[in-house]
Amino acid sequence: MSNTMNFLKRIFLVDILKGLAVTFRYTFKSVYTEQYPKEKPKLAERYKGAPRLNNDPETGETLCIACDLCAQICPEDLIVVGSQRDPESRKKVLTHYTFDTSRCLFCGLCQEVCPTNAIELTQDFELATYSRSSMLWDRERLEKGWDRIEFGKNYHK
Amino acid sequence: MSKEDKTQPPSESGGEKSQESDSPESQPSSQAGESQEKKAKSSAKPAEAAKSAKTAKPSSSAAAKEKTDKPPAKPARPAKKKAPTYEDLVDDPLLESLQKKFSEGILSGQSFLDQATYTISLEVLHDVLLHLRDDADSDYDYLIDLTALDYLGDEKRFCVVYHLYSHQKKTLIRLRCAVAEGESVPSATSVWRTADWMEREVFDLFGIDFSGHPDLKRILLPDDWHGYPLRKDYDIKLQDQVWIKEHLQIRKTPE
Amino acid sequence: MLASYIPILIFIVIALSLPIVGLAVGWLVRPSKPNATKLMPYECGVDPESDSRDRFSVRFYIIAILFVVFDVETIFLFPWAIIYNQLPIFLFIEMVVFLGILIVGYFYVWKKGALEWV
Amino acid sequence: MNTLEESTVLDTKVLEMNMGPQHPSTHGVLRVKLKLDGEKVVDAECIIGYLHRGIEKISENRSYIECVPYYDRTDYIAAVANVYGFLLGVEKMMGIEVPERGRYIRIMMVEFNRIASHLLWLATHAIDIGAMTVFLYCFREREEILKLFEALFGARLTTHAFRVGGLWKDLPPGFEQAAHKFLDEFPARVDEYEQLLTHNRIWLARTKGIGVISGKEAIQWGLTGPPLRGSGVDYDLRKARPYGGYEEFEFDVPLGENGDTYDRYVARIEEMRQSRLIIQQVLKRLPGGPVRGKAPKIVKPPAGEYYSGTESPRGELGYYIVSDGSAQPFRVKIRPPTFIGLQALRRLVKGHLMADVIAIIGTLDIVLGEVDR
Amino acid sequence: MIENLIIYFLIPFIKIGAIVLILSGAIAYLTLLERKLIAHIQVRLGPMRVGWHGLLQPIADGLKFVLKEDIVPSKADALIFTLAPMISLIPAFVVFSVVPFGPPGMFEGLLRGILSRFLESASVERIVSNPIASGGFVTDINIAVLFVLSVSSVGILGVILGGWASNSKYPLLGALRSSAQMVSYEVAMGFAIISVLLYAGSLSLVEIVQQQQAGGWWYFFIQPVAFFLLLVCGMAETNRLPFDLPEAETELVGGFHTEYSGFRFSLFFLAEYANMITVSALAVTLFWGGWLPPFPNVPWLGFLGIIPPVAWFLIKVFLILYLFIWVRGTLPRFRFDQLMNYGWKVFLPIALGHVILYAAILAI
Repeated sequence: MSNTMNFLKRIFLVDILKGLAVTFRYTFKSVYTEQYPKEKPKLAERYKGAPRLNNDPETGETLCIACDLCAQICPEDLIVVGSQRDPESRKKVLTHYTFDTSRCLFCGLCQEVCPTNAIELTQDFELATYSRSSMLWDRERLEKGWDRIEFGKNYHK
Repeated sequence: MSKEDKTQPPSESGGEKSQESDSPESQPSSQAGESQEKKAKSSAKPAEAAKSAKTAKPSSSAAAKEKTDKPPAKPARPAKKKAPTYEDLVDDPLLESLQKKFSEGILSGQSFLDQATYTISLEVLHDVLLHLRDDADSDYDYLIDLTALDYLGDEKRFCVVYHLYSHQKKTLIRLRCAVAEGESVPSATSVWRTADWMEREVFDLFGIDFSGHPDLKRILLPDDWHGYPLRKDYDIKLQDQVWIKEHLQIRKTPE
Repeated sequence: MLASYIPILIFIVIALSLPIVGLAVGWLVRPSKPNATKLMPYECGVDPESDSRDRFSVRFYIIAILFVVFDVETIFLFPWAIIYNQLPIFLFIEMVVFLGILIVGYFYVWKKGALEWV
Repeated sequence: MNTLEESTVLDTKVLEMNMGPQHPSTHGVLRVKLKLDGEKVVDAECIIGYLHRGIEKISENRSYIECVPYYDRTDYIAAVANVYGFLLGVEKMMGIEVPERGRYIRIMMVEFNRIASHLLWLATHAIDIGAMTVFLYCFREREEILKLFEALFGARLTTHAFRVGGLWKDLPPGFEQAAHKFLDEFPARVDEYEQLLTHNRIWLARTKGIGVISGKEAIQWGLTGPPLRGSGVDYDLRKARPYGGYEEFEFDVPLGENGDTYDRYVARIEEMRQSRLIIQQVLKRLPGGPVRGKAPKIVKPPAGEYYSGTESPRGELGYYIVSDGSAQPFRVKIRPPTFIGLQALRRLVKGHLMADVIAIIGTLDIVLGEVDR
Repeated sequence: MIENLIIYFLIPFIKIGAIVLILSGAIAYLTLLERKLIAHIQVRLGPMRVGWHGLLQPIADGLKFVLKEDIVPSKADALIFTLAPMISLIPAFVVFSVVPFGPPGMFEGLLRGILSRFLESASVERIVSNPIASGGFVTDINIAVLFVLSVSSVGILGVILGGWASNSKYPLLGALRSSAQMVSYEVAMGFAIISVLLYAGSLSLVEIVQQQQAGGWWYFFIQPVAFFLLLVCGMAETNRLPFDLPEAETELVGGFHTEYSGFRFSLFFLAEYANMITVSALAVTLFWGGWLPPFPNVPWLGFLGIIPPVAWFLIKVFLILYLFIWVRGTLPRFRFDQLMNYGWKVFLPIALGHVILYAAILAI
C-alpha cells in the first residue's frame, strides 16, 4: 500500500508540487526587505557603532578625566589620550583624544571601563569614507559627531 | 601615543601607529594597575616569559603563584579559594600501565584541574601513541588536538602537546613531550589521519620537524615565508618584511 | 512553395544586423583599458597552471554517437507521423517493428553502460 | 590513474583546475586544487591560509580580557559560541563562578547562535546545490536572531558576547518576548525548508550517497560535530563532557546512519529543533539575579594549563590555554573544528563529480576565518 | 511583380521589424519579470531604484551592457569569441519567423484598408488572400516544426563555440556540458512533438493550431504527458534551473559565459531569454492551441472570443514563462550525470512509450 502510494507520489511529482506550493504562497506575502538608505534600520540601544566623546550636558565640559583606562584596555591600542596636569587644581586635563576607527573591533571594552561614561559607542554605523586618513577621528569629531558633508554628498543624513 | 611611548618595548600595536605619531606630545598618562602589568610583562619578554613558563611546567607545582586578589565567586558556595595546582596522579591505571610498558619513557603523570597530563620522552613517543590507540584498555581513538609550546631558554625548547580522547572510556588525556630545537618528532599521521594538518601547522608556526610526515610543508603561511611566528623569539612586529613588501605591495611597513 | 522562405531570409539578415550594430556602437562608446591581469583566463583568481586545451576525457563521444542514432530515428518518424491518419494499422505495425529494433538497441546500450556518464 | 590512461588508445590527460579562492561556492577563500578526469575528481588538494591573521600569536600579546574580541573573528558565523569556550576555560582556571542567570543566558545565546549558524549553513548549502530560495528564507530567520544579538550584545556578527564572569549587561527589556516570538514561529519555518528540500527528489539525488564516511573513519579524520554525528557517532560535547550547565537541560543528539551528505543535513536540521527546545527550557527556568559574577579586574589565571572544549555549531571547538601566571596567556591554542575537519575533504570527494565537491564543502560547513585563524 | 514584392518583402519586413522590436522589449522585461517574481517568492523586493518599482531597470541594464568594457581574454580565439554569441542569438530570433501569433487572415481588413489606397482592387485581393501577407505570422512553411527544432539546435553551437573559444577551463566544461545536455534532451523532445504530429498530421504550426480548433480540444488535454515532456526538455534546452548546468554559477562560476563581458555577454543573455520565449511559444502552439481561446467550439464559452487571438497567445506564453520562473525559484539543481540519466533513462523511454501508446490508440 505505502509502496504504491510512494510510487504514485513519485509519478505525480508530489514532492516537487509541495515545494512549488510553498514558493507560490510566498509570492504574495509581504516582503521582508528594508530599503536601506531610504528606510533607516532601527538599531538596538546598545549598538556599538561610531565612537563619541561625551560632554557634560549642563556645563559643556568634557566628561573625560584622562584616566587612560580606555587606551589601556583597547585590544588594538587605537585610542590615544593626551592629558596635561593643570598647575592650579593639580587635576589632569584632556588635551587631545584620537580614535582610529580603521582598526576598531567595536568590542566596546573602552566604554565598559570608562568610569565617567565619556567614551561611548553610539548607534551611528555609517562609517565608510573615501580615505584612510579620515578614519582617524580626533577629539573634535568625536565630540561633535561625524560631519559627512566633507565628502561632498550629504547622502546619509 | 607619544613618541617616548613608542620607543618602549613592543606593545601589541601594529604598524599603523605611525599615523598617530604626529599627534601632539602627551603627558605620560596615569597607569592603571592592569596596564602596568601589561607593559611590564611585555618588556620582560621573551626571557621572563620563558622563565615563568618554565615554572608552570608540571614538574614544579610549588611555583604556582598564590593569588591574593581573587575573591571567592559566591560566598555561599564552598569556595575554591586555593588556586589550582598540578597534582601527581595517584592510582591512575593508565599511568601504571604506561610505566609498566615504557618504564623510563614516562617521565611523570600529573593532573591540573582534573585533566591528566603525562610527560613522555621523545624516544618512546611514537610507541606510546600507538599503544594508546590500539591497546584495548586505553583505546584513545581520537586525537583532539596536537600543538606545541615554546619554552624559550630551556634546554629542550619545545614541547609538543597531544590531546587524546577515548570515545569508549569518554576520557580526555594530555601528553607532553619535550623536544629540543632541531630534533624531529615522529609523525602521528600513521596513528591518526587527522594529525596530518595539525603537524603541518606546528611545522609552519613553530618549525618543528615531524619525521615520517607524508607532506610536511607550510599550511597557513605562504611557502616562501621566513621564520616561525609562534616561537617566542619571533616578534609580532618583526614578521617577514621582505615577503610583505614583495607580495602585498605595502610600501610603508611597520618599523 | 519556396517563396515562403524569403521572409525567413529577411529575418536572418535583420537578426544579424542587430548584434553587429550593437557591437559597433559599443565599440565606439565603451572604454578599453586592457591589462595583463584582466586578460588572464579566469581560474578563481589563481594563475592557470595548465592549458585548457589539453586533451581530457569528457565521455562525450558515446553520447554524441547515440544522439546521432536516435536523432535519425526521430527524423524518420516525422514523415511517418504526418501521414499516420491515412493508414493507421499498417503504419502502426511498421512503426512497431522499426521502433522495436531501436528499443532493443537502446536496452543493449543501456545494459552495456554506455548511458552512464561517470 | 596514469596507468589506466596509458592503456587506452585515446589517451586523455587529467585536467588540473583551481576551485577557489575566488569561487562562489568555496565559502570564502578556500582553494581546492582539483584533478579532474572528465568531471570526475581524481584528487583534491586544499590550499588554505588566505585568511590567516595569526590570532594565536596576537593572543600571546594581549591580556586575557583583550583576547576575547579576537576569538569572535575566528569563526565569525558563530562568534557567541566561540567566545564561550575560551571564557569557560579562563573561569575554570581562576575558579570564578558565574551566577545562575548569567549561565542560563549564556547557554541560551549560544544555542541561538547555533541556530543562526546552522541557518547560514543551510542557506549556503542549499544555494550551492541550486535552491536559491531557501537561501533567502534562512537569512530572514537568521536576521531575527541577529536582531536579538544586537539587542543584547550591541553587535550582530562579531558580538563580543561574554565577559569573564558572565555577561556585559542583563537582557534588555522585551528580549524574552522577542525570543518567544521567534521560537514559536521557527518550527513552521523549518518545515518549509524541509518541504523545499528534504523530500525533493533532486535534493535527495544530490545529497544521498555523497561523501560517505563511516563513523570509525570520521573519528580517524578528526571530524566532529554534525559531520561526525551524521556518521552515527554519538559524540556531542554538551553530553560527553558537559560544560557550563548543559547537563541541566534535556535535549537529544540527532544521529545519522549512513554518514552521507544527506545525513549530515538532517542532523543539522534536527539540531536546530533541539536548540530551540533548549532555549525554551532556559526561558522557562530563567532565574533572577545578577548576570555577572565577581571577577577581578585583572584576569590572571594561575600557572597551569587547561583544555576547554565546547560544542560549537561546527563541532568540537577547543581552547588549550597555557598560563604562566601573568595577565597575558603564555599560549592559547585554538582547536578549530573545521580546520581539522576540512582535511577529510580530500578523502570525501575522491571519485565523486565536480558538482559533489561543492555539496561536500557545503556539508562540512567550513568557515575560513576559523580554518585559517 | 509589385504584389510579390509587397507580399514577400515589404509586409514581412514590417512584421519582422515589429517582432524584433517587441521581442527585444519582451526579453528585456522578461528579465525584470524574473527578477521581480523571484524576489517576491523570496520575500524580497527586487530592483526598486531605477524607475517606479524598477521599471526602467532593463534599460539601465542595456545601457550598462553597451557601455561596459568588453574584454577578450588574451588566450582566446578572438574571431570565434565574437561570433559565438551572435550564433547563439540569431537562431533564437529567427525561430519566430514561423511561430503563429494569430490566425491566418488576421490582418486582412487592415491590409485591405491601407493597400486599396495605392493599388487596384485585383492586386489588393491577391495580396490579401496570401496567408503570408495577411496572417498573424511572418511566414508559414510546411516543415515549421522541423525548422524550429533545427534552428534552435544551431543556437547551442554558439554556446559550445563560446566556451571553447574562451580557452579557459570553466567555460570549456560549461560548453561540454551544454552540448551533451542539448544532445540528450533533443531526442526526447523530438518524440514528444511526434506524439502531437500523430494527431495533427502536419508540420506546419499554423495547421497544427487549426487542427486543435477543428478537434475542439487543445492537445494539452489529450496528451498532458507529452506537454510535460516538452516543457522539461525545453527547460533543459534553454538551460533553465533545475537544468542550468552549463552555467551553474555555484559550480562553474558562469559556465560558458564566464569570460564574456559587456555587450557580448548581453547577446548570450538575450539569447537565453529569447529561447525561453521560443520554447513557451512552441509549447503554446503545439499544446495550448496557439491563439485559440479555451474550448473554441463550446458555444457558451464564445464570450472568450472578446479577447483578441494575439492576446490569448501572449497570455498563454506568459503563463508558461511564469511557470519557468516559478520552478527556478523552487528547485535545486541536478548534477550533471543525473541530468544525463534523466534524459536518457527516464524521459527517452517515456517519450518513446508515449508515441507508441498514442499511435496504438489512434490505430484502434
